[in-house]
Amino acid sequence: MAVDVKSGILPGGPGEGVEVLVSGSADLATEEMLLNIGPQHPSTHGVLRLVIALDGEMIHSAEPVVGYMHRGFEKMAEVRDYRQIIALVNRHDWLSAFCNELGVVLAVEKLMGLDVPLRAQWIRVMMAEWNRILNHLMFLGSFGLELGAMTPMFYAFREREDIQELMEAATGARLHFTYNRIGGLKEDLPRGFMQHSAALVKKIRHRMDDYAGLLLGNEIFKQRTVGIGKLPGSVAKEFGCSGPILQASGIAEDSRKTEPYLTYDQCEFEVPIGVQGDSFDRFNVLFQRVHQSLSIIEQVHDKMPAGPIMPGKMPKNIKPPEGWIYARTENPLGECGYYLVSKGGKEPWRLKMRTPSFSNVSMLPALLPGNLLPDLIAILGSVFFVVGDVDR
Amino acid sequence: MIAVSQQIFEQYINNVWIIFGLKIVAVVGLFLTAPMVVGYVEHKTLAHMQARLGPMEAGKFHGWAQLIADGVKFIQKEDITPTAADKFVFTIAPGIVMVPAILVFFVVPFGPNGWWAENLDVGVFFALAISSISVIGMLAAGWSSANKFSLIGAVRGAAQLIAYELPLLLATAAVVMQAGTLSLPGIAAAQSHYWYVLPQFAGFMLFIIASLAELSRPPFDMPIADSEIIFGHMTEYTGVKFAFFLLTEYAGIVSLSAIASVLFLGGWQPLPLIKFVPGPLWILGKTGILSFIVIWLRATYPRLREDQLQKMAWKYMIPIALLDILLTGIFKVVF
Amino acid sequence: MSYYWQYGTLGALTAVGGAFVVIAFLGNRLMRPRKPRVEKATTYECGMDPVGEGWSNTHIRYYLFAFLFVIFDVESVFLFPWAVQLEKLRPQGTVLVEMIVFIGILAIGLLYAWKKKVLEWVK
Amino acid sequence: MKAAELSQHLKEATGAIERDEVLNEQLSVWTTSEKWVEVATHLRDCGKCMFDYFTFLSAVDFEDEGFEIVLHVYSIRRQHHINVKLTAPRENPSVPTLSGVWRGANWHERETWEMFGINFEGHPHLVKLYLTEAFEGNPLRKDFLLMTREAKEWPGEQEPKEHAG
Repeated sequence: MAVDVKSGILPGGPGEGVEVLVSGSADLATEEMLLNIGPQHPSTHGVLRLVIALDGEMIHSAEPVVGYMHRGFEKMAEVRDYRQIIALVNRHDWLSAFCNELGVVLAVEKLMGLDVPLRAQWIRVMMAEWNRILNHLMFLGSFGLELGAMTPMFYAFREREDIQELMEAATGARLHFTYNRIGGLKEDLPRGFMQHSAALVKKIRHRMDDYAGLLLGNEIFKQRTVGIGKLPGSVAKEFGCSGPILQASGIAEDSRKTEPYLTYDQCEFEVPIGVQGDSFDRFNVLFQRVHQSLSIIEQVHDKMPAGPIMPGKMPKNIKPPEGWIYARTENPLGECGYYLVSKGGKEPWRLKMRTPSFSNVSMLPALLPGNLLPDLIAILGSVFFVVGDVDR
Repeated sequence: MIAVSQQIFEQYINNVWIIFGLKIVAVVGLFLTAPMVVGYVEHKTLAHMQARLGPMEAGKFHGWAQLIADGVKFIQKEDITPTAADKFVFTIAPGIVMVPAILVFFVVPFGPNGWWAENLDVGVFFALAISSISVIGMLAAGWSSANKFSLIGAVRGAAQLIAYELPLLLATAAVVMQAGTLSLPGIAAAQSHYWYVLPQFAGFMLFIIASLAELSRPPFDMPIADSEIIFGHMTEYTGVKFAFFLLTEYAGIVSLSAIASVLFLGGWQPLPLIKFVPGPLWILGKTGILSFIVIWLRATYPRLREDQLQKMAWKYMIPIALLDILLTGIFKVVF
Repeated sequence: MSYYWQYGTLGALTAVGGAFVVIAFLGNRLMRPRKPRVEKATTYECGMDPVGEGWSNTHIRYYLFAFLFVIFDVESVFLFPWAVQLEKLRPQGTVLVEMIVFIGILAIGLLYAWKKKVLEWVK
Repeated sequence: MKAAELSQHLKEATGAIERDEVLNEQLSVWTTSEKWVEVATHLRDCGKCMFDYFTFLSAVDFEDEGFEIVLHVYSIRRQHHINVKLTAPRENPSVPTLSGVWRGANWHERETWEMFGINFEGHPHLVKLYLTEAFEGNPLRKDFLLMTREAKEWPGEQEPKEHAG
């Protein structure tokens, strides 16, 4: 019995009731086994579901089923004013809340032609980079856990705790920062923040050696990841994969570099790229990105100007002029873009969220077939995604 | 006074039936306590290696009673048998897994001069044979659950048996050649001059690696890989049946560490200069160190893939083991 | 006599082990709550209703390893009596050469399997 | 390539560009559904365009003016963006699929289909992505009302000064 998964057998979930095509003959020696990985599975980071057809442990086809976390953010954005949208968008990718806010704020500011004070821009760069490290640490840890090494996860949370403490000092929140405002920031940095931040950069840089020792330098880790799930750059581009996944496939695309926003053009950093786009490269790129972010933060410490954090004169109600704009930022997980259509009201007419995880996950059916079940986990863990970011 | 106690000893304790009973109680008692100790040490060791505290509440002092609390909890848990499962096999599978784990302790010597339940003259052979019966229980559990993850786990467990059993046997065979006996106390006694880890270092490494695979411990925990197949053959088990599997795992760590320390680390034989420490403490210490290494590996390594284990076993471990036997034979005959 | 004692004790221990299992199950039966629900007893498949059944004819990719394993496992059974008696049998050199030939044949078998690419997982 | 140049090039090469507009330094071109796939293929294959990176595809509901379908692609090689737009009627909107041009369009079109009810002709697997099969309506259409908003005024409607009081 062979079951055609492409036709979509999705009982009990979104898409239930789709017809199942059953074909093939009964005298086959082995049969394909249809298996649900997720939504309640230890290694799908939430409620992603994969319907996979297995022959033994070989994957014949895989179809992601999303929508368990669909919250209708795009519809909600149409009935909220711009201040509220800042608090709304930092929720779809909860691991990179600050970077999400940044995208919306940049879009609105550009549409309105607002000039953001320099200090606010530099603080935004610093916070975005801290947020990037916060996000990457999560995946550095969880990828190890998925391959059976449990220690990196705990180390990652130890470091995340430190960073969250730092960001909490400035923003007052640990997960959904809501620190951006249209035109600037909620408030200035607290006293002693820069010293705290500088000390933490040294600490994290030192502790990154732990991960290098436990994972990157580990022979078994290499055995499990090198050459597994090779993603050619052309396929990655076609599916719109971005961030570490695109870079691991050898394409140095990073909007901080190619289309600098904020003050990234005044920072020196490199875009790490991989060679063959396998799981190891993806992990390695993620690892190197943390080091690049740390170096950016150090540069921010040196270059931070004094000054206001909000423009002197701001309209009471934010009403961007009629028009449309696409603003992209390099989020921790890849290109996060907001396509904003305004009709001059205090609410956007349409806010399309182009999230990195959505494109990354949509690529999975092309990448997974032909791999073994244990490799599925090694691939899934290295195609970094957050389910909330897929479903929005 | 001494005379009286000696009289009592001869009258009661020396009675064969009492000794018979004591042996059984001792083995079962050991089976129930040793895994608890190893389990607790694992909790705490992993916790401290991972920059956290581990159990701290149960029993006030550093959570020493955590596993007892766990045991009490397990026995109070609802017992769920899936509707789709083969109920009879599903129920007896934990028993099939656990009873052999008790029997292994039967032949392990814990010191010189009778610190063992029985000195079987095929001791090593018995220990290795009986400990691989657990795999049958594992297969039974995985198959009877009618769960895809369990089935994959059981199939992986069987594949694992194929990979580790031969290196384990061949490494042991080299030690047997050197000692000229199959009895575990005999092998320990034969190491009075030097420990076999020196001439049989390759065998020792093979034995440890193969034991890890037999125990399904990281880096060879593919049959229960929790991030891939939930918990392998144990996925559908709850309550006391699940506890049996866990108990077996930790008992296995103790028994295989003890056997390895008898085969390669001289059993109760002391190191020079500190000979005043009694034999049983030596063997417990060596077992403890080996168990600690097993736990340590869990904090350090990711897991391999099943085909990588096969490749490693057939392309490296078995040829090395055969070479080891050959060299040991030549060594024995020439010297 | 000691032989019977030894294996008698072993038999008794097996029985005690079995009894321990039964007692634990009975104890569990006395202490556990019992609230059966249909959902509780369904097969776990990541929170979804299972697709197909768990007992499918899966492709076991290492069956060739299993054949090899049987051959070598039997060999190792032969190895043990020889290993024990190595020192007692005379002339030792001949005994050793005999075993080398025996192991050699098997080693060549393994080498042959290796060359035939049997030691790869069937894709 | 600069926006004006690119637009000029497209007009000459495809002859299917109805109008173009540059807003906030971003180029938009409008085409028709007949030429939709042809324009997309040209964008991908032409040596001057080289739009190899599929960013997103979605739609905007302009009520009486119909739906505007937006395709945004980017060229990593040439480092330029383009919005290709298309106005579809409100009744039975239908557009040819682009999933044969960029495979990434597959999911984006599925999402647009269920959210706006815009049909994509020739799509290989047009089933709902997020919503359950039983769900009725197309949530991102402007005539799909948010029930909670209809039932109760949202406190967020307050103006900034009202917060103080």
